[in-house]
Amino acid sequence: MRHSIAIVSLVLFVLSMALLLTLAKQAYIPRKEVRDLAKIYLNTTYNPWNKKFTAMSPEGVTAIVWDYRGLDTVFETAVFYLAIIGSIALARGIGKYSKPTSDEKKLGLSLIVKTVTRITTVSIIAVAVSIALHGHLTPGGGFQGGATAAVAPLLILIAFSQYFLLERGVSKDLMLVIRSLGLAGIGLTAIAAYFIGVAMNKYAFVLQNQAKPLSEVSIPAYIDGQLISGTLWFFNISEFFAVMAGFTIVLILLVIPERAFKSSGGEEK
Amino acid sequence: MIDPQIIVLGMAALAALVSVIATYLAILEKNLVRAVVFSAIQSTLYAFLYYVLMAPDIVLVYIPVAVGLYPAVVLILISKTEKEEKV
Amino acid sequence: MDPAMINTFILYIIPIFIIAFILYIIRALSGPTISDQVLAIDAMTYDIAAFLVILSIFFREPILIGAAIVLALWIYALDIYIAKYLEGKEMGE
Amino acid sequence: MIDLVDYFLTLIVTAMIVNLGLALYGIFFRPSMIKKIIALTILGDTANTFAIILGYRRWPSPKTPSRPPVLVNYTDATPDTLKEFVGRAVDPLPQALVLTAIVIGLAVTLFMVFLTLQIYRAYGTTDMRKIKKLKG
Amino acid sequence: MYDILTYIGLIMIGVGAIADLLAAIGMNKFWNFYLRLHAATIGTIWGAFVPIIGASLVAIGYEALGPYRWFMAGAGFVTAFLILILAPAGSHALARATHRARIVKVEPCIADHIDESMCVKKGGNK
Repeated sequence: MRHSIAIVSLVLFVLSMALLLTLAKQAYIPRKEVRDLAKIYLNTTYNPWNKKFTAMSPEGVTAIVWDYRGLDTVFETAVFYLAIIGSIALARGIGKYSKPTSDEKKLGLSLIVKTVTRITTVSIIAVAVSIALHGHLTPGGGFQGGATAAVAPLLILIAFSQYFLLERGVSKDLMLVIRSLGLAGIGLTAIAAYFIGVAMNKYAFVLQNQAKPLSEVSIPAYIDGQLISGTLWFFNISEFFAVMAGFTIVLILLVIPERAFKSSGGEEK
Repeated sequence: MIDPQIIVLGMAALAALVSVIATYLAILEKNLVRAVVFSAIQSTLYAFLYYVLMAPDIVLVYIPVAVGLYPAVVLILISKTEKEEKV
Repeated sequence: MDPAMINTFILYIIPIFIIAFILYIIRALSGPTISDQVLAIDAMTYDIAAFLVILSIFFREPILIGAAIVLALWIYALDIYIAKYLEGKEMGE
Repeated sequence: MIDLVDYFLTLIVTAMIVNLGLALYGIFFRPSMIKKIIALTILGDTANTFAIILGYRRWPSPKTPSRPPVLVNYTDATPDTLKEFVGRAVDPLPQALVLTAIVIGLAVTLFMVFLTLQIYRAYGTTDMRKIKKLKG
Repeated sequence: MYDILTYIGLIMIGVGAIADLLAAIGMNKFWNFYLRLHAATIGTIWGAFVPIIGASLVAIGYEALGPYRWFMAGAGFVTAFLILILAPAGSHALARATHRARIVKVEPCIADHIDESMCVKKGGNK
């Protein structure tokens, strides 16, 4: 192999450097204790005995993402939205293109792969939805479910063809509508507690989940005996649709064949 | 009896060490498709590392992104443009 | 059965999996063609998925098992991409 | 005699630092834009791994591993289970920050892929040295 | 009752680990892509499917996990089923694409009905 000497020296460098740092006690070593801030988060994430500060979600990460640090996540969603908008803007100027007139069976991969992909796509969507809906109880949430679900259209695009998706109505415009609905859902959930507070003539905050010391408004944590953790469940569903639709738009735009660009007057190479 | 923590963290250290090799080959490889494959190896090892470091949320979001979407997107880009890097 | 005995058994199983993992990774890094590499990654990842299920028993954390499902699903996607690329058609058709 | 647990944790950190250096080399000194994108993804993942290591905690005792920040048996939770959970769970804050960072990193990478594609359509190359010499 | 399930599960995990080791040795010992496909089959079905089923059986008998052990066993069976259908389809797609793109020649070959020029007969012109 060409690189073998470099690889061996690299590995030896890492091993000896780690040994040196360990002997000198210079590297960062995690301790047996976590920081005090983390203790506060862990103590209050699901704590029915401390109603004033809890987020009522057994999942610490989702509680931080959508409750303690909710405003950060809303702005991060905005960054994500702008990056997708930038991609769509860059992909403009593509002319009309038609399906190749050759046989339908020539498109995509072999029959075995197509059949397995049909089964797999269903299970991918099922896994993604379960990840998103249980995001406040088990590991998962809107981002995880959305990123998982975005692989299903990509598999279809590659194993079948993009015409398979387009003929079944999954187009860029439909995905834009779903995406806007998801973003609107995030916005509505964020100001829900505030509107309830206005209606009940009480103080309430934007992005509030459970009751806080200064405001007694709280979104119900249990519906029909099932724990939904207030706003977290709605945030997860909305984020699931926004992320999934956003990635699907970009992937549909990305696999447009090159002759579409050439037919719209692009430079010939 | 050997301490189980040593074995578990030893696996993580092994994964990190192999990921260095995979990264090196991904950066230095001239054939871009092979670079993507090396990058996929590195992603799988990182996912294992996150699992051992007790971050199941990160594993769930990292595997679809780094194994499912990155290679596909970069491979589509390569198939539309150039497949060799000329140094 | 005693949980400590199960954990001891798993501790003896782990080195076998690690040796197999190292052998797979040698092939995955050095395979002469891209197909060899992807095949080795394939086998290696299913190996890791099985390993994750066993580790979640070892840690006694049932929720960690979700990672194994996701890992088993997505490595199939990598196969499909590489196969599509090697067939030499436009990726979307 | 060195502590093996210390050594392995330091080894992970050192390997990540070397990965960071390799990715930076790829970003700055490799000519192809596609290679730069691959290196950028590796850089982002490595930076996220640092955050995860920052939130890790060692096992409280050899029999009880540290656990993810998810309370499992929430239906019959008592103050004792909560105390045990706080004593064993890792730090959830870095994980929450990394979670959004990964998804946004993917969106930004998609944007850069589109950018590279348009550059290739307009100029017929993805080599940075040739693109630098082009005018108009 | 649960003890028997645990013993069966542990035996399956052990068998899976040894099969995995054999498959990994084969992956390095065979000299050709089409031969390595055999090793990959052993590694995915015996080396991944069997230990996951075994781990699920162990989880059913694991009283310390509480009600979550049913969740764990169900997720394990789903994973095993997915591997059972996905691994062969993936290696099929890879092998078909490799053969069509003419990357690797079929080396110990008796007859190749898809493409005769890919066949390298023993003692033939090299």
